[in-house]
Amino acid sequence: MDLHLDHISHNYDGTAVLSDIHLDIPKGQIVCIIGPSGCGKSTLLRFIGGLEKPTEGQVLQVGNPPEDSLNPLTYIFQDFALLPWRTVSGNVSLVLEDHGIKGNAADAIIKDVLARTKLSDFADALPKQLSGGMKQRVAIARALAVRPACLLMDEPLSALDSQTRELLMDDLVDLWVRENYTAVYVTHNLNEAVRLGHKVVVLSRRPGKIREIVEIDIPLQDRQAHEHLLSEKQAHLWELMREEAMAADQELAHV
Amino acid sequence: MDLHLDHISHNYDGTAVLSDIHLDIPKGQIVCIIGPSGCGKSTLLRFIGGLEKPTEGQVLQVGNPPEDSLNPLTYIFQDFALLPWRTVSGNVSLVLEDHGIKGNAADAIIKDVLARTKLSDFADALPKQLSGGMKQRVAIARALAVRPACLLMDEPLSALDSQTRELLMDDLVDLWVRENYTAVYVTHNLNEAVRLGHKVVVLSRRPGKIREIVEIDIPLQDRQAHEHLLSEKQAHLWELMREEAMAADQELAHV
Amino acid sequence: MSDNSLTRSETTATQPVPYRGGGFSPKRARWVAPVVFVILITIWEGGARLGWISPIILPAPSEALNALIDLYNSGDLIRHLSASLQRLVGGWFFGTLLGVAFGVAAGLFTLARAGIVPLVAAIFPIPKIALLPLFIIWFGIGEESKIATILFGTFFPTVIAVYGGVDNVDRGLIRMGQSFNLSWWSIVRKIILPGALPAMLSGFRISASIAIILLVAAEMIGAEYGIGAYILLAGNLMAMDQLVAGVTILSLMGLTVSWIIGRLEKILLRWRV
Amino acid sequence: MSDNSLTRSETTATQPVPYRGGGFSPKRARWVAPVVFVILITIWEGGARLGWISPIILPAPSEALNALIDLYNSGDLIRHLSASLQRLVGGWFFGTLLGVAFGVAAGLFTLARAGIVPLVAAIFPIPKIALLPLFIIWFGIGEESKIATILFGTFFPTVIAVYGGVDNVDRGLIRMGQSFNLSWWSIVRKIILPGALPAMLSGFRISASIAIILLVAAEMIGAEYGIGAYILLAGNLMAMDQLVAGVTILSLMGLTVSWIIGRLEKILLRWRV
Amino acid sequence: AAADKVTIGALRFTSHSPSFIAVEKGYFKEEGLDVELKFFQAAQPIAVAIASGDIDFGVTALSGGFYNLADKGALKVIGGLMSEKKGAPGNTIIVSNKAYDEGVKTPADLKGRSWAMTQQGSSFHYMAGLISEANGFTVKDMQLKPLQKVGAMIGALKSGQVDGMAIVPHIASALARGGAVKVIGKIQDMTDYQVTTIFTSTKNTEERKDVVQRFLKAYSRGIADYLAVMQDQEKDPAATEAMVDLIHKYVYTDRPREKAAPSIKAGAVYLNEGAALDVKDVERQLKWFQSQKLAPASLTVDKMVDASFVETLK
Ligand SMILES: Nc1ncnc2c1ncn2[C@@H]1O[C@H](COP(=O)(O)OP(=O)(O)OP(=O)(O)O)[C@@H](O)[C@H]1O
Ligand SMILES: Nc1ncnc2c1ncn2[C@@H]1O[C@H](COP(=O)(O)OP(=O)(O)OP(=O)(O)O)[C@@H](O)[C@H]1O
Ligand SMILES: [Mg+2]
Ligand SMILES: [Mg+2]
Repeated sequence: MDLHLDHISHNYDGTAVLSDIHLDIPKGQIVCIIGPSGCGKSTLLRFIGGLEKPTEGQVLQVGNPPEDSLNPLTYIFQDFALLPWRTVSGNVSLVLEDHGIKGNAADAIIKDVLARTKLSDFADALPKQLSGGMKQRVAIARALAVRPACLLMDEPLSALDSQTRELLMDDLVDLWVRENYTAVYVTHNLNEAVRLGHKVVVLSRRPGKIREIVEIDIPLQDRQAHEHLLSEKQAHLWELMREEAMAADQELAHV
Repeated sequence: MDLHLDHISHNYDGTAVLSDIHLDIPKGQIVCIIGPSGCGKSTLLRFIGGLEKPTEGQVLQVGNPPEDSLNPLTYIFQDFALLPWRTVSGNVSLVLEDHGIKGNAADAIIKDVLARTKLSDFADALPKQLSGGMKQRVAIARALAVRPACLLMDEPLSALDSQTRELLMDDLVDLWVRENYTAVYVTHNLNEAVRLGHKVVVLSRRPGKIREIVEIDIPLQDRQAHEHLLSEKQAHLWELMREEAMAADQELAHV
Repeated sequence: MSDNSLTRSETTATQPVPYRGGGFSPKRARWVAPVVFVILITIWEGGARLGWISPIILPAPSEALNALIDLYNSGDLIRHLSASLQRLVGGWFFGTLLGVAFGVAAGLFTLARAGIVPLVAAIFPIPKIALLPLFIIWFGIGEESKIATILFGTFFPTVIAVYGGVDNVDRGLIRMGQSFNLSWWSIVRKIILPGALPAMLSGFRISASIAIILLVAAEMIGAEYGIGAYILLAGNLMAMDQLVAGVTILSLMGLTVSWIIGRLEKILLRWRV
Repeated sequence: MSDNSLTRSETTATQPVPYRGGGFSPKRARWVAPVVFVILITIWEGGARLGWISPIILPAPSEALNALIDLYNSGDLIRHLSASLQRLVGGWFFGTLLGVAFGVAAGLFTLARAGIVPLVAAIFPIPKIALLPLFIIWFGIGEESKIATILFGTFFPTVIAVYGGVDNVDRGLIRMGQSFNLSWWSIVRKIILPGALPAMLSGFRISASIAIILLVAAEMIGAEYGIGAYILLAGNLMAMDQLVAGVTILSLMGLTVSWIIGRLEKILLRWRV
Repeated sequence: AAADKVTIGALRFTSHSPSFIAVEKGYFKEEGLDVELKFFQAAQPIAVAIASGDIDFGVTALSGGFYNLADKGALKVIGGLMSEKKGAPGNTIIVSNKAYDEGVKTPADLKGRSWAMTQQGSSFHYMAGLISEANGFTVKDMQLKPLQKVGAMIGALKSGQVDGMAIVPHIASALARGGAVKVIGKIQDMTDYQVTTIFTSTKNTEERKDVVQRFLKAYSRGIADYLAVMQDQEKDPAATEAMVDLIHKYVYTDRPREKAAPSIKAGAVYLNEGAALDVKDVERQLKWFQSQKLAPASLTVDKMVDASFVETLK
């Protein structure tokens, strides 16, 4: 199943937030979206997952999602969005219950996804006992449990410290190498974008327009070895972004 | 004025947090402290600034602070610690009022520090109207207003997105080049450490011990040009840290 | 699944992603409240006129309105109101003053907290009407006992709100103040008090409501004038129209106070996100 | 400045950095509360014995204790307590049930909110004693009117607490639920209600206190037994020892309820940071 | 036939003794009435409860609330009970020591003085009216202090915060004996006064006439027993003690018998034989309340009283 963003524009109460976004998200690729604060990245991701509707244009899914996918479009949130009153396994089972998967069937899935995210030992821990990195791993486990056709990630690592980020990025790469998932990955961090993205979409400052789409052809698993090339890509992206970022940073919020 | 950490150990309610930290912080240098979560970095910084007392050992100031320094040891906090009910200039004047600096004298200082942090246009804005980067700039302006002998920074950039972080790091470098301040800079981010530190102190996981002190001889202003060398230093630091970071990340919090 | 081929007419199924957001965020709808009130009052009036609601049970709103107009015309409304307002303001002011002082102390000092908090917990739940006989003996039957009743009623919730507020002041800001060598008094004045202001204001909202509720209890003791005395007399005479009129006045007083505090919050807490 | 040369004896001044932290964080001191109570009661008893406090003004604690013992020995204590507890539990339970239902509705639906919130704001500040004549006529003089008084008193604060709690449920969690295609009812049950639980429990704390306070008012209406009736009678007879004994029982009831809710919070809100 | 069920609203006062006697001695049962006593803390709710149909009979002083309910057609006075009659025990006027020292020695001196009462429109308020009218001033010349409760009134008088009040004789004499207050007169010296009346719902007077009749018959027997024993307690000490025992089942129950007995004995007041009603005085009271705007102007004696059940006093 591919996704196709068909000339999407949006405004909130008259303020234009996104303008004419036209984009393909092919199966099996990670598409990174970068752009300065407030340019509409999160909004765009909400459109893709059907949580909100754009003023103009639409998001199309091309082809049917795999039969066994319980929730084709699945989010991973920046703040993890775990239910603090449920244990790790309870948080995973939450998303299975509504599909009528309970008891042994659920246990099997939960066991599997916790193992894949190295959380087997923490099935009964409450979120408050976990470090940030572990919490995000739980969120990933929960997402894997519904066998998504496409992962929608909104700055999944930005609430983590840089060492944990480093570790989780490796996990995401490993996972992709094994499972070849499709993903839209919103981030502020150019380093993450060049480490994870097959395609990096650069948005301009609000109203967000597509400024450039940078393709990175190096296979994910080999990127550590091509540090120099990645540095160059990153420097190029920073060139594109620098002024926009400065301008966005100097804006007074209207509160 | 140099600072000298004299065999500092500490425990909280019986849990050892820091163990035998012996360290010199020479005038005019930026000393970065890195280490996994919970290893006692923030605690150590609180000792240096006199906000808390270690169970053993002491922090000594060697030599007198400059005459004109209002507050020799001055913090910059991760969460900015701005009074939300005061404007930008009000937040700066807060730290002058108790030294009896008011009226024109205060205005002159405030004008000066806001200009140095590129905030002149925002003197009357409230914190809630500012982006994270600007808020941290206000905190820096406030710190500069008391002419510190040594800046104590606890992950000053970690609440910011990576683009803003990039911009502020440049600001800190510029400032150091102009003013040659002394600083202790606690961070999780190895990239920040190699970009800003003259000395990088690597702490082990809790109880924090000094594992290694890495010196970086390249002048701050030239570091961008020595990307490769920095990458190497960073990779070395990551080697030192990786396992500790993983172990720290997997620990269950006792809450 | 669906085969409506859109812009890209291929053999593969193409369809918009399903929408599943929205909801769970009630909007403001300012028009509803007046409509609800008008409907309720109309039903009530109609019910009374058609005899569905017996006049012993509830007078028609129009009768209550007449009672209110009578009260106004007799000139007593002003006398009742001013008597009650003086007691309210006096009791509330001193209760608040004391409450803030004790609350700040409980928020700052270990000993004060350990002493004040359990005392408040023990005394707060005592109904003030139960204490009226004591109040008569302690404070007499003049204005003092009425003011004391209201003072007593406002003191305790204020203490609770204020020490909660002080507790919730970001310790990071206090540490910041210390790190800049601010004096203890500067920290209290410039950081703790403004930081506790939101909690204090919402405490005032509660204490003012309680003060209004206690008017009736306070004016049980030898009050000739006052909205509470008016309500008591009406209840006593089984004059339901006057009772409803008096209760309406209390209710309006509550709304007014809440509006005033709302304005204050808008102005004083402009800095809040 | 100081020249005490420490480990490194040089000519430059070497001194520890000045300490400027600490304070502003009252600790728990469990021993203080009992001590305060003991001291207060001792002073009170001593004052009464030495004649500083006239027995008309305040009876000695020992007299109040005697009254309490008399009450217990007469067997009436159990009768009063059980009568009051039945009313409390009944009124509080139904008031809470209704309050939670209306509060959740106000927290979720635009129309419900716009209708309920202003009504609550208008009716909450009405003192329940003013409404007693109405309650008698509506609910008679049996248990119904007493339970209704307490129900009425608990309903409004519960509505306010619950809709505030629902409002404060992290919208991110709700959006998460929607993004996993949870049904509306699942979201309410598994996300909104547990998320609002902390606010609900602290609302229960308030509503339970109010229920206890209202016991006296409720038992003004034709109650033969009940702690409130006992206090009223004591007030009527100016029997200060019994009055203080009755008030002490109410106060203990308040402390018990607050302790129970504290336990509940510990158990049900284990997940809180 | 099954007994008719009736409920009586009662207060735990000695003046309600006829109800207790009639219950205990089975007079109601003999009339085929299955009586339930329902106890209240105050008289006003009894009137409300009768208006709402929760109970059938009550005894109360005529107060503002009663007039209002009567005006709505809910209640009817059907008999008289306690009366102020020269020579019989009755409400006593007492003043604080302070006021006494300042020269308040007769009821006439109460002009300009403060007067404690429970509430406006209560019988205490009316007594202030009686005093003032009998002494050539009006009630406006007294400072009336509503204090809600008799206990609060006594407290305020003892501590000198109010100057005067009226109270049942046994409490007055107990207080005077303790030296806390001074007795300066009796209400009965002013005028005759029908203090309390027996009343029921209008519906009962219309639809259950014979139940009302039987009730009053049994009640009168209770009154007669009470008067026979308690008006002259020395005559038959054994009967007196038995009567005290009976009453103690209902009044001062929380005190032991020996502490309660003196109060019960001292509290014997005068009750109208045969529950006779002083309609003239009821009319006088109504007029006074109406003049004070404490009773609705539209109310008339005919609307309020159903005098067909008992004898009326001249
Ligand atoms: N529900 C909403 N109602 C009104 N305005 C909104 C809403 N959500 C977002 N906005 C505004 O739309 C703009 C884009 O918001 P969005 O969160 O998509 O930006 P973003 O690119 O994700 O920013 P960031 O990098 O800070 O996360 C912002 O100006 C924001 O204030
Ligand atoms: N006031 C305190 N009382 C008790 N324990 C504390 C206190 N402050 C910190 N600790 C504990 O001491 C240890 C070190 O804390 P500290 O905040 O110094 O770590 P850190 O290195 O700054 O961690 P991070 O990287 O997460 O900021 C932690 O285990 C923490 O839980
Ligand atoms: Mg975003
Ligand atoms: Mg830290």
